[in-house]
Formats: sequence, structure tokens, C-alpha cells
Amino acid sequence: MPVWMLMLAGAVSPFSMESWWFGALGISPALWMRVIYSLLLIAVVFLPLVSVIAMFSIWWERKVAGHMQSRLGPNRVGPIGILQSIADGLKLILKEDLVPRSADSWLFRLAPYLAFAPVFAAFLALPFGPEFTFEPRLSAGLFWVLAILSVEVMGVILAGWASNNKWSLFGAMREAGQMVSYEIPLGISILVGVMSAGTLNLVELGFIQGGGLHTWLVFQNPFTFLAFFCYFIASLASNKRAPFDLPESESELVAGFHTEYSGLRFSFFFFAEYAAMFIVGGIQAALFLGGWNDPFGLIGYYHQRFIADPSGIDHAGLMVLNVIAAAVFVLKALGIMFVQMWLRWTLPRPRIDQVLYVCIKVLLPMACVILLGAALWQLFVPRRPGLPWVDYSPWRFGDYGRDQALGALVTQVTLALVGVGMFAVLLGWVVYAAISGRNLKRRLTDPAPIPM
Amino acid sequence: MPLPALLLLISTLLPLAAFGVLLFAGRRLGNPLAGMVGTAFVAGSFACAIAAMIFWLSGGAGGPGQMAGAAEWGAGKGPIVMPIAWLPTGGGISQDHPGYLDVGLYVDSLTVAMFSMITLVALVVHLFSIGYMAHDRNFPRFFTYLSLFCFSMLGLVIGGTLLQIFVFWELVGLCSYLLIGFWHEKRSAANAATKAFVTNRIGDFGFLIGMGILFYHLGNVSLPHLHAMLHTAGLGGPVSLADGTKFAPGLLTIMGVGLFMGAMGKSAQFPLHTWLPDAMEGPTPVSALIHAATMVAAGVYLVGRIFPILTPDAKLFIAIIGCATLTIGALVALVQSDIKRVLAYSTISQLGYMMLALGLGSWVGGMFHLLTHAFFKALLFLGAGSVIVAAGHEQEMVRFGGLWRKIPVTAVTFLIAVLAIAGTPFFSGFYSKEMILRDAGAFSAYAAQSALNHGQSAGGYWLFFIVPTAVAYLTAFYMMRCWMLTFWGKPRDQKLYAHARESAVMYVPLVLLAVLSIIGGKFLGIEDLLNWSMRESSQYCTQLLAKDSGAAAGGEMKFAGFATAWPAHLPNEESLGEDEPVVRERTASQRAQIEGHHLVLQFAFWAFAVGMGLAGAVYWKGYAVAEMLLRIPPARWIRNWLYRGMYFDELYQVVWVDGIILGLAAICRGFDRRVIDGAVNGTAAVTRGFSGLAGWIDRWVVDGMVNGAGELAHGFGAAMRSAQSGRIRLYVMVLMAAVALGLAGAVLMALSG
Amino acid sequence: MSGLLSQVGLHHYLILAAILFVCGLATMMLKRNAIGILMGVELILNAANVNLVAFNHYRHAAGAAGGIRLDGQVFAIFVIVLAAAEAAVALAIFLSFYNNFTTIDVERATQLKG
Amino acid sequence: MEDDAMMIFPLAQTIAQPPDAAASTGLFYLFAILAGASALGVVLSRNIVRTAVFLLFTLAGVAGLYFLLDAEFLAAVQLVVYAGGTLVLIIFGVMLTSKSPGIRYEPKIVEVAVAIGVSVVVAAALVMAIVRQFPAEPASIERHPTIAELGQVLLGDYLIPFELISVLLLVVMIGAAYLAKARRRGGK
Repeated sequence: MPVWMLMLAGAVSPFSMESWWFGALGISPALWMRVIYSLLLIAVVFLPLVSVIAMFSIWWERKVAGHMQSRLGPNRVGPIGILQSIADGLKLILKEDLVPRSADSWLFRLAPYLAFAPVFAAFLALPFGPEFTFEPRLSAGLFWVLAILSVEVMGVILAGWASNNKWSLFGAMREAGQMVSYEIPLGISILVGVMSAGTLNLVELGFIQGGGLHTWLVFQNPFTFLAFFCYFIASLASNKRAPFDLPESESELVAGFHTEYSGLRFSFFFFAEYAAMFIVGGIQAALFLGGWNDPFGLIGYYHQRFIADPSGIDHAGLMVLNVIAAAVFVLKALGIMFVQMWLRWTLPRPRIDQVLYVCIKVLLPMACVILLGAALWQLFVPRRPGLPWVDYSPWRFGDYGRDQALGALVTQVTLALVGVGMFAVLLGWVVYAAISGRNLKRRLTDPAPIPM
Repeated sequence: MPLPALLLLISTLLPLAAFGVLLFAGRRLGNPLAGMVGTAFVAGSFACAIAAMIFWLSGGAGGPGQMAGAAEWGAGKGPIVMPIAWLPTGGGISQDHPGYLDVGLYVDSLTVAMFSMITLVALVVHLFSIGYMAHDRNFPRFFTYLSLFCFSMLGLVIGGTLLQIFVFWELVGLCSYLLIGFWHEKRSAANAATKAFVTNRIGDFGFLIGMGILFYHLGNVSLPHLHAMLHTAGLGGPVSLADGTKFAPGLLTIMGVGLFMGAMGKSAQFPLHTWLPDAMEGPTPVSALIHAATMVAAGVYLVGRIFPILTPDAKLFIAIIGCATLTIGALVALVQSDIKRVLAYSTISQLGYMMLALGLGSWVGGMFHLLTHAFFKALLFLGAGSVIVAAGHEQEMVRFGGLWRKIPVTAVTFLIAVLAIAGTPFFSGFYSKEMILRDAGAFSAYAAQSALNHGQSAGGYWLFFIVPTAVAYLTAFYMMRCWMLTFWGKPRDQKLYAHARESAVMYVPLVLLAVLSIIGGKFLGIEDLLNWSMRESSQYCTQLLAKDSGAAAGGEMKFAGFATAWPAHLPNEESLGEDEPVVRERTASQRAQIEGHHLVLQFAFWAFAVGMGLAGAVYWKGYAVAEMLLRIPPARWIRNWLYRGMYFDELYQVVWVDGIILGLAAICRGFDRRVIDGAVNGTAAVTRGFSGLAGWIDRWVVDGMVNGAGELAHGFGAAMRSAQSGRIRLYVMVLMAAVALGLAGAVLMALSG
Repeated sequence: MSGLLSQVGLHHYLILAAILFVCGLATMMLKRNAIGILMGVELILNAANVNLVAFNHYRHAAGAAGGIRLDGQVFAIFVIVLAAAEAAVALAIFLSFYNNFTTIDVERATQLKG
Repeated sequence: MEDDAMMIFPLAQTIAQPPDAAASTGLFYLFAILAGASALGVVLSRNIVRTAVFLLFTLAGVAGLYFLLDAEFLAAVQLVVYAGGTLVLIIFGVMLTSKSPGIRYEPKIVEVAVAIGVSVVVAAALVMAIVRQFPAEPASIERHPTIAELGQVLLGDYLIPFELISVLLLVVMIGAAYLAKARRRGGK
């Protein structure tokens, strides 16, 4: 260590020289343990989770697209083509890493990470189960996810800029304008749910909705019901999913902001998009659709029983319960993702001015009205206080009258019935389409000649 | 939330929902779907109001905002009070949430009755409008505004604090503005809208002053608390508040008059009444809903709500204004030729009756008349609308006549309304007007007697009975005149007569309202509701008083807010407690008045027959007899004077508009001519004298100095301008260099010192 | 006292804020691009925010119900909002300037010089 | 409060332990170095877009510091408003005002010298003043302030500033829109 540095340190700091340098080098073993532990958590749990979800969704989207267009989709690698994504990933890793000569190479290299890292970080707050959450103490969890997702746009903009390509730049500009605009209705519709729940913590949101279908926030009152759809549309746009996929609309912009990308860097953008779809769907499930809870409140009920077991907490039961809860949660998120894919392969793409028109002149006023209505509802229609199963039994409808919450109950049950009906119709539709599509596909792909 | 309150809330919010739907989707829904949507929402609102009425009558207990002692609500039991803490203001003497300005709901029998009335009339008017506005280009916009108005009006009635009332007060004002000016392409309509708006603002200024006084002294404007805190105001004398301050009667009177000024604007009382006739530029259903039944009655409603905190002086002021208004309205209505203007002046006059009643202490009478009047005046306006449509948008009665053959349903229902407003027995108007006149008689006798008891002259109190009674005759006369000119006699315009016809969508509402105009007086139990309303308020406020004074005095205080109101039914002497001397004394006076002055009341009773008979006789054959009467020398002048609304508009134009502008201009011109010009000219002369001298000095002494100074400044500026380079980074650098120098110096000093 | 590194205290944050401040200052002095100057301003505002939040964390008054008063954080929120507003207006001005002079070099914005 | 949460989430306890002093120290240096180094990058970078990227990292670092200071709401606001909003706006501005990505305006040597001198003096003075004025003190263990309290303060004690700043935002929106529109009018 040079002497002059020590002297400088001593001159500036009133503290002993030992502590200055020893502090830096001799960081306590506990800290090292923490660092290693955290890195391990990221490497072993996070990255595989995000990658698996993203790769699965990519494969799934291609399958869904195939179904919708009466073809088979990937069907070569593995059973029903399930390993296709891995094969593609290997191909992309092995591809040459191209950087255009006139590009700003530093930014060009940086951009994919900037797009991927926020999405990755947002997984931190997703509530997979009552205890199965990576960071349960975020009191502003929902807002935080929203915040960190808003950083993603930087990656896209930089990619478009650094490519030094007209199309890329247009794509980036579109993405910036679109995302910044749609974040407003998105935030407002989240606010509606948050307002009727009274918390931003995603885990607490799960507990609040633990009493069965009618305690889910989407059925809480007519305005949360509307906000659910408002959120879905806005999330499509802020995720640049079709029909709002203007930033990468291939018919005008080649491939939009990632025209110049190839290989691993391109796959980062791809991963980011699908992971963001999952996050957005997960947030919607956690905020509106009861998170990890089943429609009958069984998970909430057993969770409370295991926790409040007089003979101590039942850890084994909790573990199993958490696994089931995580499965339910992932299923819900995947369901929402399915609707996103469905829309992508169904709807045509509007012009950019139409997209912005929908945001500013339709979605935004609607969201404001919904917010106002929800606030008024909140003021005037009392709900049962407390957490389901902890403070009261949500399925004993007789007790609602005593708490002056009959109005709320009637609304919730009515809306829940409406929701179940809609879900049933949707499901029937999908199943019918799948069955009829399969027949059609069999006819189209059958080697035997089609009888005339 | 107690069920009636919830239902009323839903009833309030439904029109808002309709407004939202129509605002965004109105154009797309188009004609007539937009109207049907609005009507459907209002029908839902009406259903909710009726359901609320049913639940209200059966009563109940509990609720989030109820006091422990006042848990029971329902007709005659107690109001539903739901305060919500809103703005933290820190102060306040007595309120539900200490330190907060509350908002909230206040539901009592009056609220429920008003809701039923408003939603019913609104529903009927909506229905009617689908027919009336059928060919209008802006059909959806009309229903959008109507929905907004219904929401605002219901919000006004359900509001539990003066502040809420004020907010919705402004909203109904806005709707009124929008709807009067609905045909804003017409210059007169746009002007009328502006006039209504501006005139109302003058009144609202007073409202704000009154509310400001209350808020400043009490820190809260929630109705039950105002009632409880100031309940002794009606007995005269200062009011001591719980925190020890005394509220001087003068200030209280100013407060009361201020609030009443708001009501004057909204209810078109005497000095501010000129906007209402002009408001007839709006579509006729609007006139029926807003400018006859509901919004103009809002002023009366407000005065009814603040009745317990009004001082005797303030009430007397109200009575005088009411008296003047009802006279002016009736006189002017006598000679109008536009059917809607007749009705407009008639409305002014009837509102005057209500105000007079409240001023005299006939709380039940005033409110009763408000509700009955709403039905038959809405009926009259809708009937007029039907006539106007039938006549191809012609409003001059000169061109009507004999229409009953063509539009019989309208003619009959209109006649029913005329009978009701004239006070024919067994029609609704009879009961309410009778009650007002009875109480007016009681008041004038009682006031004169107590003046004599205090050694003063009896004054002109008898006028408070004589004038309304006389005007009752006029009312019967001009309403019958209107009917005769429109429906009776020979048709005066054959072309118009030939094309007249009526349609079902318009006369179904008329029949509905006609039934109500007949049965509204005795069979709907409005009177009982109003009596219960007084009792509910008294009970709740007594409990509030007990709660507030529980710590301080301990003795139970009796709520005296309605002590000065005349009871609707005469209570037995025995049923009155010992602690109600005022009530006892006044009841005795009323009893004596009724028993001793049957003859006088007979006058009032026969008004309908005499007035209508006379009008029937005079206008049997159209204008013939009237033309003859006009030949009597001063008659035509008087007629012209009355026809132009007693020249109030011209007077205001001269006094306020021209007077101020022209007067100010004259003063300024005089000042300019005399003072400034004189000074200038005088100075000029002196200056010329001096200038010769000055010129010499100037050339030699001053120029030298000036040029020298100029050179100096120029040189200095040239030196400084290089610093003003316009380069922002240089500025930052210089600034920061200076800061760095200073910091470095400071640090060096600190290190060395 | 266990030294600067093992125990993070108020002065750590203040020193970092000072560094940010100085960097912002230097940016303002060195950049000729108007937007660069704007970024310098943003840095300075961030430095101030770090100070506000750090002081709120370490030197705060007691608030209601056993909590702490959050004045510093509230101020920081206001600063962030103001910074956003300022950026919007500044960029609008720059665009206007660029339209008139086809450059955003602040050295060229000297028409009003003395 | 914290303990209660841990009681309810026993598995969470095993997955994510509460941050101890050492961990927060490490994180502080991570974020501080990120912020400080990126701030230097802002100064030294010559490409304006790269400057903006460095600024992004600075902002992210500062957001991390807010986390350590128990101001997680503020951290989220920093990310949403600054990183997601203001910075995007700035980059937008860069894109609109430069014809090619490599636009550079070099400062003069003298200016660089003056700037460095001034900066060093100010930095030194500030650091010395801070070190003298705020000696090291043990970090206070505080109750985790929740977002609810912040909301109550914002809508309670600071209601009027809050409303005023909303009005200000409205004014700014109109003003910026006007200026942008004036630009187009001038162009024609």
C-alpha cells in the first residue's frame, strides 16, 4: 500500500487508518456469507425460474399460434416440440455476435441487459405462495414492480438508438411514447385495486383475498371489475404485445428496435418480453384474481389452520400448501398469458396514432371515472373488516348482515357469478376451438387425399 | 349503512351514472335511445326513493354514524346522520369528528319526501321530454344535462352540511345555466342563461358570507350540530356557545339574512327575481323540472333547513321579502300574454308564499306548499309544453283559444292544476295554502298582540295576513285567465288551431301528475311526514345537546329550534309540557285566531271561487271584455307597466349597468376636463415662461453634465458588457469559482483557527 | 467507533451526496450541449435528495404513534416532481431553441448578450 | 411489527433473513460506488446518449440508497419518475435535437482546467466540512416506516403543497405542450 495514500486517508479522515483499510478488506465473514448466499439464490433459483418460464411461454406461444392458424407449430424437438426453445437457445448462443460498424457499440452491447435486468428483478416481489415469496417485506411491493418494469423501456430505447438504423430508431421512439402513455391508465387501474385492498404489499394482497371467489378484488365492486379489464388492456400496450406491438411491427419496421440484433443479445430481448408477460399476468393475478388462492378459499383456510395450530406451526403442511399455492398462482398467470397470446393471433394491428388515441382519449378518462367510482364506493359501502379466516369466516353469509356488509356481499356474489359465467364461456370457447381446430388440422395435415 | 340511506344514495348516484353514460356514449345512442337510457336511470332512482320511503316508514335501528343514544331511525323516531371526517381544520366547538370539517348524509322525513317528489317529477319530465325534444338535433346532450341536474338536486337534498348544500347548489346552478341556454344559437336564450347565472351568483355571495360566519364561529357547518348549537336563536337574544363565547343577535341576523340571500337568488325572490321569467327561454320540460318544481324550491328547502337557527329579525326580513315577492309575481302574472311567462310569474308568486310562510314560522305550511306546488306547477308547465308543441312552438296566448277541442287531455289536466293552484277544496293546493294563510293570520294576531303587550304600536302586522289573502284571489284569477285564453272561446288563429294535436308520450305524464295534484294534499300524508321531520330533528338535537352539555352543566336541555314554528295540528293544552311556554302561548294565540276569526278565514276560503269565476266571466269570449276594461284611463298604463314586469329589468339596467358605467364616465370626464386639463394648461403657460431661461442653462450647463454622464455610463457599460456574455457555462463557472474561493477560505480559517 | 466502513452513518451519505453534487456542477460547467447541462442539474437535485432522505433517516423528530416524522422524504418527493416538471419545460425550450438555431450548443445562445 | 410479520411468514424467515448491519454496509458501498462512478461517467463521457445512460445508473444507485434508508416508496418513485419518465424524456430530447448519434461539442482546455480546479476545491471543502461536522455515530435502529405513514403525511400536513404541486404539474403540462406546438408553428 503506497504511503501517500495512507497519509491522504489520515489527513482527510479523523478515524484511525486501520479501520479505514481493514474495513474495506476485512469485511466480516457474515457479510461474505450473505453475499455468497444471495448470489447462490440468484443463480440457482432466479435465473432458472425466469428462463424456464420464458422458454416455456415461447414454446407455448408458438403452439397457440399454430393452433390458431390450423397448423401444428413446433413438433420436431422432443415430444410435441417441447424442447424447441432449448434448441433455439443453443442455436442463438452459438451464433456469431454481430455489432454493426456504425453502431454505438458500447450502448449496443449494454441495451439487452438493460431490457432484461428489470424484468428479472421484478420476479423478486411476485407472491407465489403465502410464504413462497422472495421478498415479502416490501411494503410498496406492487408499486415497486411497476417502477422497475418502467426501467425496461430504457433498454429498448437504447437498443433502437445504438443500432443507428432508421427502423430501429422509429421502433424505439414508438415504444417510448407508447409505454410512457400507457403507464398512466395502468397505474390508475392498479390504484383502484390497491384502494379497495388497502395495501401495496403483494403478500398481504394474497391474504386479503384468501376467502374464496367473492373476496377476490376483481369481484369486490363494479369498479374493480372494470379496472381489471382496463389493466389488462394497458398492460398489453406497455408490454408491447399485439395488437399494440407497434415498436416491432414487422410489416413497416422490419423488426423494430431489435432489427440489428442477433444471437444471444436478441434472445435477451426475447426472454425479456416473455418474462414481462408473465410478470404482468402475475401482477394481475395477485392483485385482482386472488393471487395464490383457489376459488373456494381452501388454501387460505388451511394456511390459517397450519399457522394457528395449537401444537406449533405445521411446517410440512405449510410446505405442501405453498407448493400447491405456487401452482395455482402460476396457472392463473399462464391463463392470462394465454389470453394475451390469443389476442395477438386474433386482432389486427392499429396505427400508432390510433394506439395513442385509445390511451389518452378512451382508457385514461375511463380509468379516472373508475377511480372516482371506486373511491365513492369505498366511502359509502362498508365491507367486512378484517382478514378472511383470521377474523371471520368468509363463507358464512349470515354474518355479513350483522356487520352491515350486506350490500358489499350482494355485489361481490353477483360479480363473482358474472365472472364465473364469463370464465365458463371463455373456457367453452377455447375448448371448442381447440377441438374443431384439431379436426381441421387433421384434415389439412393428413397424408391421405381430402375426399372431394 | 341503514337501508334507507343506502337506497337514497343509490338513488342519488344513478343519475350520475346516467350522466356518465350519456356523456361518453350519448351521441352514439342517439335519438330516442339516449332519452330512454336517461329515463331508465331516473326510473331506477325513483324506485329507490320509493323503496327508501317504505323502509323509512317502518323504521329501524343502528348504523355506523348514529349516536349511541339515537340509534333508532325512521319516521318520527330520528334521522339517519352519517358524518364523514373530511378536511382537517383543527377547530370546532361541537362536531362528530373533532378537528375535522365533516361532510355526510342527513336523512329525515323531509329528505325522504323531497326525494320522492324530485325523482317523480324528474321521471315524468324525462318521459315528457322524449316526446317534446324528439326533433331536436342535440337530443342526447339535453338528457345528459338533465341527468346531471337530477344528480345535483338529489345531492343537494341528501347533503348533511351547509357546505355540501352549497356545492350542489352551485351544480344545480350550472345545470340551470346549461339548460336555459340549451338553444344557445338563440341570442335571447344565451343572454337569459347568463342573466340567471349572474343573478344567482349575487345570492350565492350572501350564502358564502353566512356560511363563513358560521364556520368562523363554530368551525363546522353540519346541519344537526348547527341546529343544536344555535337552537335558541329563534327566541331572540344572544346565544352562548359551548366554548363560552356569545353569538350576538346582530351577527346571527346577518348570518341568517346572508344565507337567505342565497335562497333569494335561487328561489327568485323580490330583488333578484328577474331571471326566472327570462329563464323560460329554455325548453319547457326544463322549466317544469328546474324552474318550477325543484331547483327554485331549493332556496325554500335551504331556508327550511336553517329555520331553527334564524333569529326573529331574520325571519321578519324573510317574511317581508316573501310578501313583496308574492304580490309582485301575482300582479305581473295578471297581464302576461306568453303562456310560459304567466306560469313563471306564478311560480315567483308561489315561492313568495313559501318564503312568507317560513318567515312567519309556518314551517310545515311552507314545506307542504313546496311539495304540493311542485306537482301542480310541474303539471302546469308540462301542460303548457303540450300546448306549445300542439301549437307548433307558439307561446303567445293571443293566438290560442278554443284548444280544448283539439287537445282535451291537456285541457282537463291543465284545469285540474289550475283548480289546485287556486286553492279549490279537496285539491292539493287548498290544504297547503290554507295552512299558510291560517298561520299568517295567527302570526299577525300574535305579533300585533305581543307588540301591544310591550307597549309598542301594533304596526303593520296585519299586512302579513291581508296581502297573501288578497293575492290568493289574484292567483285564482290569473290562472283561470290563462286557462280560458288558451283552451276556451273561439280559436283566434285558424291555421294553428287546425294543426293542433297531442300525443300519448306527452299526456301520460300529465295524467299522472294530475292525479297527484288532486290527492297530494290530504291522501299522501305529506303533512305527517313534515311533522315527523320536526320531531326527528328535535329529538336528535336534544340528544346532541345532552351529549354536549353532559360534561358542562349536566342538566338536560330541551331543543328549542322549532319552538317558534306553528304546529300543524293544534296540540291539546294538556299535552304540552310545563317547559314549553313559547309553544303554549303561541298555540293559544293560534287557537284564538282560528276560533275567533272564522269570518276572516272565510275570505281566504272563497278566493278560488271568486277569482276563477271572475276570470271565467271576463274571458268567456276571449279578449273582448278585457279590451273594454283597458279603455278605462289608467288601465292601459298599468297594464303596460305590469306587462313589462314593473320595469325591473329596465330599472336594473339604468341603475346598475348604465348608472355605474355612465356615472363613472361622467365623473371621470369632469375630472379630466376641469382638474387635469386645467393643471396641464396652467403648467404649460408657466413652463413657457421658464423654458426661455431654462434653454440657456440647458445648452451650456446641463448638456455638459448630461453628455459627461452619458460618456461615463457608456464607458462603464462597454466595460461591463463583456461580462454579460450570454454564455451560461461561463456564469456557472464564475459563480462556482467564487463559491469555491469562499469555501476554501472558510475551510482554511477553520483549520487554522 | 469501529471505523468508516463497518458502520454506515450519516456522513457516508453526505459525502456521497457531496460527490454527486460536485459531479453535477462539473457537468454543468463542461457540457456544451444544453441537455447535458440539464443532466447536471438532475445530478445536483439528486444530491440534495440524498441529503434530505439521509437526514430524515438519521436526524428526525418523533412523529405520531411512535413513528418518525417523514418530512425529509416528503421533501424529496416534491423535489423529484419538480425535477420532472423542470425537465419537461427545459426540453420544450431546447426543442424550440433547436428549431430556431438548428443547434443546442448553449455557446450559441448569446443573442441577448450585453 | 417486524416480529409479527416473521411470525406469520415462517418460511419467509428462512428464505430472506432481515438485513443485518454488515449486509447493509456492503449494499451501501455497492450502491454508492455505482452512483459515484456513474456520476463521474456523466461528467467525463463525451457522447450525450452515453451521458444519459450513466445518469440512469446514478439514479438507480441513488434508488438503491433510498432502499437502505428505509425509503422504499421513494426508491420506487425515483425509478418511475426519473428513470422511467424524465430520463426517457431527456433521451427523446437528444434524439430530436441531434442529426447523428455522434454529436459532440468539446469544451476548451482552459474551461476544463477551471472546472476541474473549482470542482476539486468544492469537493474537498465539502468533504472536510462534513467530516468535521458529522462524526461517525451508531446507526439508529428505527421502526420500518411504512408507505401508509408517508401517505398520511402527504395528505395531512402537506396537503396544500401537495395540491399546489399538482397544479404546478398541470401548468407545466400546458406550458410544455404550448412550447412544443409553437415550435411547429414556427417551422411552417
